[in-house]
Amino acid sequence: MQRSVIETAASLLETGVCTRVLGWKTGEFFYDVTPAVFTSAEEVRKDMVFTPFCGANLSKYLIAESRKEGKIAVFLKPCDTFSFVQLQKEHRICRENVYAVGVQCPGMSDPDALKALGLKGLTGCVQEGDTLRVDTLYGEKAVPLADALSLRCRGCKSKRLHDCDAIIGTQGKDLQTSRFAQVEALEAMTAEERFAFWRKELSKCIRCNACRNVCPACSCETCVFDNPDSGVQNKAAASSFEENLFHIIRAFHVAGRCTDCGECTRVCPQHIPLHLLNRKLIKDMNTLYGVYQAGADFETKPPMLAFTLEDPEASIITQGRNGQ
Amino acid sequence: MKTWNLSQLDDLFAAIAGRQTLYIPADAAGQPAFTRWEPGLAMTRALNTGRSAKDLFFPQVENLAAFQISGKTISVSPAQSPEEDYVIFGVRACDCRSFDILDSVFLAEPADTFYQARRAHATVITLACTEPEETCFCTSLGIDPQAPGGDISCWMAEGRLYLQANTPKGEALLASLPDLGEGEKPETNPSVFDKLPLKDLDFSVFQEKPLLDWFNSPLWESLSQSCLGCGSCTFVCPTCQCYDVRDFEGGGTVRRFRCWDSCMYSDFTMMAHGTNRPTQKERFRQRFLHKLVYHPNNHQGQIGCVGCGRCLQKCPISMNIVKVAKALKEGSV
Amino acid sequence: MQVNETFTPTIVAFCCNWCSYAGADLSGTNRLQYPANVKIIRIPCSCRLNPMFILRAFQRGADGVILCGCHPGDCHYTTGNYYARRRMTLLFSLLDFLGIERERTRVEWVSAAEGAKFAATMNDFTETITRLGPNRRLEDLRCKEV
Amino acid sequence: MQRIGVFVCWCGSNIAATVDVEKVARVLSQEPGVVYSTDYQYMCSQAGQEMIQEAIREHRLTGVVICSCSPRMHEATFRKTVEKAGLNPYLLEIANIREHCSWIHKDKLTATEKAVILGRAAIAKVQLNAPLTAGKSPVTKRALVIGGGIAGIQTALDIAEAGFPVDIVEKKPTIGGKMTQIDKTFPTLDCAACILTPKMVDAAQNENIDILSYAQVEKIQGFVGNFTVTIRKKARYVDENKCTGCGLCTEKCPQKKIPNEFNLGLDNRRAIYIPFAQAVPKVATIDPNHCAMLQKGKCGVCAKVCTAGAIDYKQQDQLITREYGAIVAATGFEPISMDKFDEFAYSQSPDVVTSLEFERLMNAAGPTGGTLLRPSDGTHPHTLVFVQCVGSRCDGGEKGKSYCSKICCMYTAKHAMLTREKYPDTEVYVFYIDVRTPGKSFDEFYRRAVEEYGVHYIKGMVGKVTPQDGKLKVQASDLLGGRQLHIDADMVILAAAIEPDKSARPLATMLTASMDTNDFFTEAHPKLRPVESPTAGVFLSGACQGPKDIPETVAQASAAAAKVIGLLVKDSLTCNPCTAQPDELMCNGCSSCEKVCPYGAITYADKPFRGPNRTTRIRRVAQVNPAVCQGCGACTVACPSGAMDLLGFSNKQIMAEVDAICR
Repeated sequence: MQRSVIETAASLLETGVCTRVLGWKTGEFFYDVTPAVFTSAEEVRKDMVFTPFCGANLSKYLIAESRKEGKIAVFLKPCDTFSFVQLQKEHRICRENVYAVGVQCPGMSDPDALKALGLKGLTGCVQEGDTLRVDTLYGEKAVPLADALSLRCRGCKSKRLHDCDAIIGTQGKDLQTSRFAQVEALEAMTAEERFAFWRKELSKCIRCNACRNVCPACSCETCVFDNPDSGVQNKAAASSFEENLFHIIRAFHVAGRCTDCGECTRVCPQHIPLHLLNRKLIKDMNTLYGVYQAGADFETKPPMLAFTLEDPEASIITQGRNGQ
Repeated sequence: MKTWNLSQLDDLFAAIAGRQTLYIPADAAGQPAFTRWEPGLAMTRALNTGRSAKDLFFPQVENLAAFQISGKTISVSPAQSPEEDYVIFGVRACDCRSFDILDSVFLAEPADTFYQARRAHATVITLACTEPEETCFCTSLGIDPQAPGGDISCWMAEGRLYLQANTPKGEALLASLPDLGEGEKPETNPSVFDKLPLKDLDFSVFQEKPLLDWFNSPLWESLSQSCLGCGSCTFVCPTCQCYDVRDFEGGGTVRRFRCWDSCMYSDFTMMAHGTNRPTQKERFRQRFLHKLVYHPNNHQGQIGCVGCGRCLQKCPISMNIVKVAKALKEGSV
Repeated sequence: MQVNETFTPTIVAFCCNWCSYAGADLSGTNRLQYPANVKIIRIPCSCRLNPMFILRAFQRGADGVILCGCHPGDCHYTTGNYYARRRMTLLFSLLDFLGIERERTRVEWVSAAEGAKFAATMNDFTETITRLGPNRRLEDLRCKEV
Repeated sequence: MQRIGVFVCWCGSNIAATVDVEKVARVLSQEPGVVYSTDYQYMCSQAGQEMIQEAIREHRLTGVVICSCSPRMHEATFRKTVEKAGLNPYLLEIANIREHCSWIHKDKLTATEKAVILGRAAIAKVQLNAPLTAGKSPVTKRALVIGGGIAGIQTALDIAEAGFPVDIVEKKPTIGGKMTQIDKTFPTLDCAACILTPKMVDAAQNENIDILSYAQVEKIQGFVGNFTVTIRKKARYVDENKCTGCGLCTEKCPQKKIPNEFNLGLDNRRAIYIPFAQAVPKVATIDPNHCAMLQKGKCGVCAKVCTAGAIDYKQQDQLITREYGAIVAATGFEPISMDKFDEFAYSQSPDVVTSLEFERLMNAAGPTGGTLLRPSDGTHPHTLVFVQCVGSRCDGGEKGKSYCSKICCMYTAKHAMLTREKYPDTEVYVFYIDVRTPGKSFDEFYRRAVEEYGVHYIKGMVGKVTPQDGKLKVQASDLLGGRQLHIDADMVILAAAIEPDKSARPLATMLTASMDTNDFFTEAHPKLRPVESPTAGVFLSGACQGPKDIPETVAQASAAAAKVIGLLVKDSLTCNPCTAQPDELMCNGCSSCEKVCPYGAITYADKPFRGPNRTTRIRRVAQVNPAVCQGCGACTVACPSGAMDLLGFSNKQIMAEVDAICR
């Protein structure tokens, strides 16, 4: 896979299909790849990688990159293509300047997942079938690939590549997953338990804005939280209320636009499961207004910008629906 | 050297907490952080906390003053500086060095009274490292992770904790703990430090060339290209010290507080005319040149980085000071 | 400290200009009583209600927030309340998910002719909030007196 | 610095009996920004208003708060008051301390406390009020009527009579619509053509009316008072100005076997045709799909016989762009397709017909010259079965419509009655779910059909119709008799449900007018504004808004015309200044706001913005047309970046009120 990604990228540049390639660049370690724009086949062959640690969703970079001169080729995993389509739906990407290469994805691994398994001092990693052989400062460890998977990949919703000009690997299908299991588990708790759960999680928030800045849906010119005229501007969560406010409003603003790519949770330095807030809203919208997947097509109206005469009343929530 | 049985660490914590407030690195919702010790709170097994120890001297949010508004009259009440003594246990050598860097900024005249008060009231107990992560590079910044410093240095070896007071404050604290035993810590030779992949980083080159050479490097464009402009590197960094002062209008009371700010943010030092660092390239360059060039230039060569490796672990796009320093160095050859 | 018997909640009622505000006027015209804790804010349409306003109210000390608008199908702007319905449903669900008491928020459709319904709704809502006690989970302590 | 004046009204004892008005004025005088605060018996009285005006001048007030009755009562009054004193009328806020306070509370302490809080909220809001100016937009004094049926004709005639030019766009070669195909009208049984065709001629001859037949609307831009519409006039290959309508060409054309739409395919027409004798305009049209000359380049008979030289095989579609102040949708209805109703054997037997086809079979100008004959063999039918509600009042399912088509009960009674009258030897059965006859002389009409004409009305539905041995075996249930019926019928007539014309949906999109789930246009208010669309400047005429009969259609058509005239007599429109306003610097151009705007007030433009380092960035940003925006605020919440705000009810203003109340 890695070889065909690199060769495709190099040949796109060599044949002049594009002038730039947006991909992943190797780092100091096996896992710390950085999104990067490559302008020559040499650079691509030298530094570009496609490994199970290329979690970063590159679609958001296209907002700026697709407005520059010349065509840019971009490598997108299935879940990234949902963001790609959604951003186009919101007129944020100049599609004609983009050559989209879909890359089938085996599921991405995460150094944090390895560390959660108790591994320390990660220095190398080789994949052998379903096993990762991880070199550490304290010796070699074998880890089942499934255990190294990034949290978001454990509930992969689709392997389908949307709106690509070329595909590496095979076109995939939508998957039946239990991605709402954790949401359901929380719903089954009492309000007090849920409050305690979220207080514990959200009180970790340091308002670094990584979740917001990585989020393809959070692509506002100026976020309301940065806008001194919005009345809600704040730079730090100066009280527990503000910790809640930021994440409630963010979830609400991306409702119907969030493709559930899971980047927010991946990048959170404090390991807050932020995606659960978005998933909760996705689950609600699916149940209340019909199944909708943001970025799955160009036509369907997002549920928050639509209605039916028969929509349930808000009392379905306030008078108790989630069981008591 | 004082010593204590590690299996009874809780009793030592209880003894300290009986005299002063004690903070130890503990897991909170899966994330290690300096936490106020209470009976039952266990020390984290992680090497270091997610946020650095600077939080205890320079918290993310700190009230500076309050204004009461009643009708058309306003009364001002300044916030109280902390007056209570407290102990921080388990600070690693890297974080301990970061206090020197913060001191050089906050304690320079005019001293930041809030920071000063917290520093004065704190006793820092450091803890030597034995199991570094691959992202650790304090050794290449002249820090010895096995001789961590602070008011009291600690080592854990062969089931015992060894404590060595480095300052009068440290001695006073140890003296107040009469149950400590005496003993000499065994010599250890953890060869793992020699295997650290980043042990040979060399930052000296940044003082050897003129500032403008670094400033005008064409590499900033590509290095900053994928930066998201979030503040995670800044906020986990033990040496970042920028803050913003803001007012919160909460009805009858206006509270003036300061909170961390990040030079990576697009509205950092926003002025009436706009911002002087219009794109992420300038912001990105500011952060790294501040650590590598500006701070050392102004502080006798002291590099504004302690090699804790937090930014290596936390950056969403894995761009960090190591990559920047290496690229600049290579690019300058 | 406030005890429940003497607890008088602060309640914010957002009312659309065309139906519910007029309904509230009518309950005044008919001298139908409801507690003084309820304070009405006039907005042009229920769809003007930004979730931020609700959170703001809780932050500043409200114990309950209710939105009143035209009945579905009767919106002065034809479709506003349909959007409001979806938005509030999802917001309330999200608040519930965060463990905020779900009874603290409510949506009620009140027409300009339903003065009695307006008063009854406010009486019932106030009673619910009084029973629930002060808002603790979404309060901002900085808004309290020093 | 703000200089706010507070005026607390006693409203006689209405407020003062339960609210300590003096205290309210005193407490509010301590609020930041308040420089003057007073109370008075009747603020709305002339003396009260003068007091306010004087205070504005004397204290150089920048904002006024009046604590009084509901703003729904006197906001407009007080706006004028402050305006006369030189203050912008939108720098005024009302605190409703009567309906929302003094009238609902008994305890004076409580009510006073609440009045103070309501006053504070109004002060907090007025601090943030900005002077607003209602804009003006000019009105193009010309109307467009889309659809040339009886609804469109009536609307156009009424507008034209009032002196305004009006264009009718009709997609068919002639105006007249469905009514031209109808034989007699209920309940008076007068001939449809006799009452319609004079109106068609009137329309053609009225110098204020321009009929664009065989034409379609392609594009609509603009807003109330200022629409720009592009109309495609299809090539009819006949010069309308030269054609005399003599009809010679339609007799000589060799292409004879083309189903005649006007008679619903019950007979044939030529490739060049005039739909019917009274067509307006009475000019021939070439059907390009069947014309040998246009298809194969061989023939040219019509050109040879045309003495006027009107035939033009090279004619092209013509695009006409015109400006209008108002647009009326009058797109009418169509009977639904019978494809999904196999149980009635519509597609199997030509003797199963729809009611509209039956109209043609009874019509003197129809394919049979007015003699009722079975389409299959041309024989005289003896037993006729009428089935009502075919596709109407269907629950769920995709087969039919959930609504009642309204007209079927009456026209079926008419058909049954006319059949029995003309052919007393027939047996006529009508199967119905309910007979609905609300309307002037309607029930009497239906009862005559039953009582005087002996029509067999049977409550129940027909289950199946099977063609067999030249007969139609009708299986039905008689619900009142509690039995199954088997009738050997000669003809079965289906009262097909009606639905909006297919052209309505794309038109609604162009108009940004809303539609209901059945594709009927939605009214601005179902009771109070039934002939207006929620989109300003767009009006509804006839069955495009919902099923209706001819008198109702004509009534609504005239009502729509009255609304249009009311608009066109104005030289300019005053806009509501409390409109949405995007901050272009914040706008992402994501289109969320546009999607929730019920008025189509939001468009997008690519605009250059200054980027960092002296660069220029082209960005897509929302633009609100203040003449169209009604100020509901739906867009302000849909906007994730908070770029869209509502003047007069801005985010900050509402939050300031919240803060003041919760303090």
